[in-house]
Amino acid sequence: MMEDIRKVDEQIIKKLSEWAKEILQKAEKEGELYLEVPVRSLSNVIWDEEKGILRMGQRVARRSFLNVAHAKRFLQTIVVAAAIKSLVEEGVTTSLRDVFYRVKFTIPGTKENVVDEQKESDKAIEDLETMLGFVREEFHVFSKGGKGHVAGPIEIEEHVYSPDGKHRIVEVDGTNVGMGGWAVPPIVEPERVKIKKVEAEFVLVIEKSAVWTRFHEDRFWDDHNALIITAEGMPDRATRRLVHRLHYEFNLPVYILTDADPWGWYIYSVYKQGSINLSYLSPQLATPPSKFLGMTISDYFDFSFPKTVQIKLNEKDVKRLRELRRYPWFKKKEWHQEFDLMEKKGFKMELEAASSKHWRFISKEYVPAKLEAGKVLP
Amino acid sequence: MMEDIRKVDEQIIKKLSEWAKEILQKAEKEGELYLEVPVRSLSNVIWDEEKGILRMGQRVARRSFLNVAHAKRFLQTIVVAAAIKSLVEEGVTTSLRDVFYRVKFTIPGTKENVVDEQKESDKAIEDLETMLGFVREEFHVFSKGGKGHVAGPIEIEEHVYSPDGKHRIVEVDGTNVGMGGWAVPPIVEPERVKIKKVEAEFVLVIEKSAVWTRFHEDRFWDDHNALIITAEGMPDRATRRLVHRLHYEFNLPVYILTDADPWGWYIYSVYKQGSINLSYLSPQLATPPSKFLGMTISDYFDFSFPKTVQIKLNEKDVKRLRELRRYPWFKKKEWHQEFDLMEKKGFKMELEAASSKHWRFISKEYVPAKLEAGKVLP
Amino acid sequence: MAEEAVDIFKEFKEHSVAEFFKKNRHMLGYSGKVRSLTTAVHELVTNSLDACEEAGILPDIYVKLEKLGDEHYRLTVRDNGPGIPPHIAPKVFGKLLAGTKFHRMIQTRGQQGIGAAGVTMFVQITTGKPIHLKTSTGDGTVWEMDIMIDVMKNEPIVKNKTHYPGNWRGTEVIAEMKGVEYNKGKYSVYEYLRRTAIANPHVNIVFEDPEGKIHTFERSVFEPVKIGEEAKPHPFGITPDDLVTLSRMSRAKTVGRMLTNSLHGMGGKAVIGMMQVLPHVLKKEPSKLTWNDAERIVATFQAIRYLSENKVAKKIVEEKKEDLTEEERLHFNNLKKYAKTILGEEPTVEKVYKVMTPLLSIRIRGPRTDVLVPIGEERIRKSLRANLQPQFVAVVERKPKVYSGGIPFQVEVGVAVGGKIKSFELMRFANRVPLLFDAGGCAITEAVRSIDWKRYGFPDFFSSPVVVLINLSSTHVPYTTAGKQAIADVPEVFNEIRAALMEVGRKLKEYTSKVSAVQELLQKKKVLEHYLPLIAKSLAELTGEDEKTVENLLKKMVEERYKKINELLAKIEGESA
Amino acid sequence: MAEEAVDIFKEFKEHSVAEFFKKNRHMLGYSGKVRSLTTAVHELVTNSLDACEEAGILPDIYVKLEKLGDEHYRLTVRDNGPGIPPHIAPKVFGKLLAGTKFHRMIQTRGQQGIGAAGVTMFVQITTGKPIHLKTSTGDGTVWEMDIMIDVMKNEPIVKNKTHYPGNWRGTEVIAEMKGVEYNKGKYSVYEYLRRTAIANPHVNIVFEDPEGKIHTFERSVFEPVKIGEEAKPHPFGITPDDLVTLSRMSRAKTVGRMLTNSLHGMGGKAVIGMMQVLPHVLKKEPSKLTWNDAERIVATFQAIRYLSENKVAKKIVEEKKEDLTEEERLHFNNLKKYAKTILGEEPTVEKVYKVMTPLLSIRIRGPRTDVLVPIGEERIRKSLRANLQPQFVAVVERKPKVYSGGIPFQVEVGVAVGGKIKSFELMRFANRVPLLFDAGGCAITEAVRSIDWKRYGFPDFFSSPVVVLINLSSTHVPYTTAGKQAIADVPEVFNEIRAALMEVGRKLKEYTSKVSAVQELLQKKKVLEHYLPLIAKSLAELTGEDEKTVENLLKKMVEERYKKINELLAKIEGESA
Repeated sequence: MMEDIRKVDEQIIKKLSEWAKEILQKAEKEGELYLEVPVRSLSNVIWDEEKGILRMGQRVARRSFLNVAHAKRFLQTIVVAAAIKSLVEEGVTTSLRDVFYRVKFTIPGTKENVVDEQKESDKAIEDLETMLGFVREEFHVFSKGGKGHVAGPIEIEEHVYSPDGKHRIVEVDGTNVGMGGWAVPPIVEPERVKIKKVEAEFVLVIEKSAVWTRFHEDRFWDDHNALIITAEGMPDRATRRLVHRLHYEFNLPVYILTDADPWGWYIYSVYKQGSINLSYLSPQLATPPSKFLGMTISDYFDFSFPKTVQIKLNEKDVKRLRELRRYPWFKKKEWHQEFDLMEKKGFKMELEAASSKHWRFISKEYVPAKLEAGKVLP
Repeated sequence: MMEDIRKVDEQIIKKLSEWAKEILQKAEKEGELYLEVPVRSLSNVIWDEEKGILRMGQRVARRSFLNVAHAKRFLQTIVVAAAIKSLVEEGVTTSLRDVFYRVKFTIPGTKENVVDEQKESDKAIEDLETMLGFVREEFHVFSKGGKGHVAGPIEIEEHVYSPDGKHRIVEVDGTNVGMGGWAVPPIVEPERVKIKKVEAEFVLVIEKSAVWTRFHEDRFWDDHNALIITAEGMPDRATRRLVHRLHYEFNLPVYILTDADPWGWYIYSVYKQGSINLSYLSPQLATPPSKFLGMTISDYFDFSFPKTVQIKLNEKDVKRLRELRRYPWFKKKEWHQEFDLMEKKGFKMELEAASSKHWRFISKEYVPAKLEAGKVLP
Repeated sequence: MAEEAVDIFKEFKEHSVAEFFKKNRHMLGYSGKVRSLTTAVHELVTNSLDACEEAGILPDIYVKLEKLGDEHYRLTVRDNGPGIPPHIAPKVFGKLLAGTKFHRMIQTRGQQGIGAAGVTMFVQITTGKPIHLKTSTGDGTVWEMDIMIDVMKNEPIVKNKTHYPGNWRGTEVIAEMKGVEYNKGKYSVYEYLRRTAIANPHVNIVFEDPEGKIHTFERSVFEPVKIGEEAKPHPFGITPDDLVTLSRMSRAKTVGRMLTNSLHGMGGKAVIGMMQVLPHVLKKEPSKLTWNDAERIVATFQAIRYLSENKVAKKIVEEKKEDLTEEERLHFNNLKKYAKTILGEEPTVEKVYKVMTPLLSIRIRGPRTDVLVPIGEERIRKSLRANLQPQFVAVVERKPKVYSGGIPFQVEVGVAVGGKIKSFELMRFANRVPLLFDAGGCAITEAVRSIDWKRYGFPDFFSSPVVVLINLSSTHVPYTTAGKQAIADVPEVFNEIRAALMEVGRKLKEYTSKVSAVQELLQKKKVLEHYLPLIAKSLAELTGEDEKTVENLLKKMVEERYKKINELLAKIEGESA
Repeated sequence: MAEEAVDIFKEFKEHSVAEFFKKNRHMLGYSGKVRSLTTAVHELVTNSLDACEEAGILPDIYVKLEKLGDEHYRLTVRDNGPGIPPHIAPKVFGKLLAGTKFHRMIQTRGQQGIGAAGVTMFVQITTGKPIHLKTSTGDGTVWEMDIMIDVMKNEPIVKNKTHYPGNWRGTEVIAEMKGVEYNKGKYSVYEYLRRTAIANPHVNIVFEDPEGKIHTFERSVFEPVKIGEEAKPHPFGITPDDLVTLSRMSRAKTVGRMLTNSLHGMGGKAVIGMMQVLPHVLKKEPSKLTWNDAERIVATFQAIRYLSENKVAKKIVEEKKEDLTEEERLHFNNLKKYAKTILGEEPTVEKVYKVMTPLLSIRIRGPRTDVLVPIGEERIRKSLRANLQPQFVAVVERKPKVYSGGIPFQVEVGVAVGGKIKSFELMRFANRVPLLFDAGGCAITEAVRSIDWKRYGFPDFFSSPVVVLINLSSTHVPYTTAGKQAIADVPEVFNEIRAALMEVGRKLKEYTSKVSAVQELLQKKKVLEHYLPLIAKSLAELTGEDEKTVENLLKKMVEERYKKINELLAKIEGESA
């Protein structure tokens, strides 16, 4: 199986070399040393209605070494590219922070560093992702340790790769995991995580890990033949990628369960459409057919929650709510009714609010009732 | 095996009832309705030099219902106690936030809620822990989903308990885990997590999960016959409890690896001595014989790190450093030399700084060299 | 090249004070359209009040403003005062620096003999017209006349002087002005009169504004204000120049006699004491007093003051101490300086003690403070209550103090809170005259700002519904400018105002905390009663006991604990009334 | 009960202006120990400078301060001026409000005839001594005398008057004072003289301080300052009172003639024009001019001004417009007000136009501004360079302007930046006299604060090494008080100072941006050269090409791109020099 990884690695090394050669060739011909970087700023983010995703547009910016305003970023991109090459050649997987330290050295003959802040090396990596058409994970770079946890009827083969060649294959049975579930690794590209078999009928993504524990303890995955996934708040790329793969490789419907607040709903939109900063990765990360299971402010009334669970909207909430209203993928009647209701009523509500009724209300009554009634938002 | 859990549950229910009866009996006798709560504030935290832990002192505060200043907390403690009783009776495991919502209801006949902020119900639970002599986890209450990750030669039986009676036993082999390792569950009490076998010779606790991934990918646990554990920064109770159990049940030496900064060193002290707010739990959570492996500012010079990895101390760092100096358990020559060095040099350094040398420097050179030389701090 | 000095000085001329003030009318408060009008009203009303008080009359003041055109008004001020003798009147209104008050150490509102003539000057330069005066001393004859000023000579020009029999007493001035404007803002005539009424509750003021609306500020106190007596200068505040001036006018036989006659607080004993130190000087004829003599007398006074105010200095003289601590050395050196002036030579240690010893036993009475005429604690309280209808009033009248060694002054502070008061207002007064302008540069404002009002229960004092009245009484108010709108930052005065404010602050604090303590106690029991049923229910759940039984047990305990509260409440409420 | 008016007024007295200012010496600047000393120096130095300038002499001023004791100093001020005729000297130093300047509209530093006698008064009341004067007009005789003031009469007392032959010209005053203190702070004599030297680069000042240290401020300009000529009042600033006063002194046959003789800018043509409107008034004898006549003349002047400054108003009169827009209606109403005063009755539309039409063609020349004596742009530049040794100096001398319709004034601003200047300093001057005190309440300070200096390249102006010099020249400087330390907030003056500051700001901006542009360009190439080797190395690693080859390729590109830069730099540097 290790050939899969090697194959990807070789492609990357070859691509890096070709790309650099092209830069030099153009320099000789045109007298200009430059990169052409697809623009990732908001102005070049497109809402692709048909595909239902946020994606990067066609605009490309020329970043010229001879323009002093661009020179530093030009330098950073080239130095980071060389670092990536060594990383892939050595077969090492590492974090963005490690890459930052690798390139945070003093430019010889000056008192200036190549980079001073991690966001500079991060941006260089993003530039390389978009210019070369690979994702960062294929460069062997991740952000932090994985955030995700999974339980339910799924069988997985993790190909655990080692720079020294001692590769391992680990079998995971999602119905035979402990209270913590299967820890989603930071990279879930197919060459590392093979999904062997999925018997589940749908995926339930739960915003908060404590609530996920409730569903796990209550064997929701068994009762409902489902996969339950959490990534504790804003999901990391790996969890989003995994949900994406589960949907597109196994046709599993995806339901998302978050707090009834603008932040929770924004998390839903990240799973579904992708985030604005990572729009260039939406084709790999987003799962547009996801449905929103809850919670909504309508649920507050439908399920007669007590008044004490209300949390007053703060200024930030109201601001974020206004932003949500403007997102094209939220331009749906059902959602705008919910936005209006929240703004009018002026409160939000957390998933744990369900415990105000009884300890297992959320897993035993609320979610089953919503699923049965098909009361989901698009 | 489930009997273990049931036994604990029955003890708790009995104890709660006895405790409440005693309150009423005293009320009739003394004309005063009160609790006697061990004081958890800093003034009652004692540094037990002999045991090498922070622990709670003997001071007890009387919290009287008739004193209006105490009345609300009295009420909260009693109401939370009743909620805990129902939780244990139903056999449900849940989070602090859920408990909060459970008791956040309006006091009948008023416009006031029993609690408005989670910290109020949290404090009530802490009061009950100290008054009743159980830990929160035995009350079936955890804070968040688990933070910890483990890999290495260990065999574990997770007893996954279900309110509906469908208990499962999950076998975990720490040498056969994926990139994410074994996800430490939020509760690791012996009635839930049985450690069957440990072949490792020591435990290496790593502050940051991204760095932990480096050690995992490099099969450090294999090369050095060790358990590698991370809890991503400040450890949760479960990870600390697990490290504690590994040391005391299996005599494993514990080494801690953190950033060379006051915050990292504080994390070391939390694993080792316990934290001030949770001093009453130190006997269950702390592992005083832990040793500090790195990083230190001395290491910066011993290993000739480049100047670029230095991060200037900020005001908060300097303040925290001064606090560390005052902690009795840091009153050791070796530590004060390090404190002096850091203050004099005025910089700190992260674990990822090792990548400035080469990608695998930390796992292949730095940590092995430190272990071999026995260059640890007490 | 160089012009001859003779040419330069050929245009050398002498000028009258009237000419000076005509060029510098802003120095008299005539700057700005609104302010000029208020200044004119102020000068006339002030004169009326001073005259009534000197005559022991309860003042009735009538002020009328008529709008004649754009920035063109006619002002009428009428009083029921003693009237002005017809031969004096022209100088009062037609000559600057002429008056009864300038040379006397007496607390009156006006002090400089400029006010009334200043109005005439202003009328004249804006309209070219005289002022019209009608006055009678109540002797059966009413006098009317028009008065202008001959600016070049600073002398009055009187026209249309008539008299006729009449049974009226008082003074009425009609003054037409241009370049002025009336509004109802915080610098207006209205505000000026309102504040005058507040600080002078014995005065009745009727104001007819340009729209014909009549505003009446009725008196709430029916006793006239006693007039301040003339005070002699106090030895501790006297300068050599003052002594020399005094000596030239004195009819006493010796300087010693002159001191007892002309200075306040100097008994025969004091002079006898001083005789031991300055025998030659005190025996001189006053007319022979030299500047040097005067300096020696002043140094003697200062040494007496130093010894009486300073215990350490007193002790070292009493003991004739030789070995001095550092602190004592400091005081000794000060005494040595006085001794040097007194003796006219650098003194030995022995001589210092020799000079100082007789001074130890000399007692000079403090400045006369009965010359001050404060509003009075009770009058302030009545006035604030009547005019502002507040919820609470606290008043502090401080004991008279002295600044610059000899000038007596006294601070009164009244604070009214809540009730019909809706916002913060600081009302500054000097000798009961409102200070409307230059609030920013005034020591009163500074003092109010310098207080930490949070300590007295006002987290945001300057946004609270509070009126602060501060009146500074003095025989010589230390104004910052001739416009007399701001008090200069004299440390003694500033500190005294602060002390008064802190004292009134403590009264405020006492009140506010009493009120809140009562409310708090009432609240407490209610809280327990609210919590009780839920605690009973939870305890029942935990123990399995009967809920009602538990609840009754708890109720009994609460009743027992709070049974004395009601009596307590009643008592505290009684106190705060 | 009520005291008789006769009793009250029995103490009625008249007082001299000297008595007044003795009581109110703070109004003349004698308050505070440091300030009093500076005030005395100021008065004497000012008199010296004015005298020298009037005589066309390059001033040499010698100032000496000797400490005689605690708060006791002797001040000597000596000049090489024209001297004072011996019969005039006593009045100059011994009588308040006597002088050459008060009545004239001429720009001199002193204006009120108080300064010199004020020093005598202060000396006298603090030490009881006279001032000592030595003066000679250069006629071979030197006069010396002691002068005091008889305060009650405001008349000089001269003693020890002597004269002897001598070949010296100038004036020397020796004044002994008590209750004063010397230090070297920002209110000190030292600072006063330093600033005087900066604003008067034609003056040589030698100052011997109490420690015997000699400070010399040498002249950097060797031409004497021309003396400002006396200006006649301008019609647009005249008041009815002024006209009436003028008419009483005028020797002209008719009021019309009086106007051309006594007012500035009034030609015969203008009077002929006004004749059509006010024939009777202008033909009167001046002595018969009534207040009402004066008001009509003033209204006519104001209407002329309005028509000349306001295009819309002019147009409606020219066209005798009947249908008016809202804006035009506004202007018409203003004209109507003037017409009403001129005609003495409410005018019809027709009459308004009839009165206004002849006024359209009347031209009154702007106020004479050649009476102002600014420091001068070049002199300010030289002085700032010589005294402060800065890196850069920008100076703006604005054209003379007029405030209150007729008083000419002129603003000069000099800003010096960097070099030996280490911190921010604002130096305020009025007619070249430094204003040290009351900075907070001064329109100059306000104006400097009101500027958004960020716009001119100074993110933190008041912490920058900048000296701002502002001099306001005027025949009548609008001081806030008699202390003459702060300029009043006259809108025309304030706006003009702001305009000057903004103008100087633009010069600063131009300079600073030029400097930084040059530096920026020099920097850019360096940056690329620094980055180049590392980029070459990384590209070599990525492509496998030879590192040196890649580096040379890149170097060539950079050289190509920046080859024109050097020429560009040279050019810009040339411009900024």
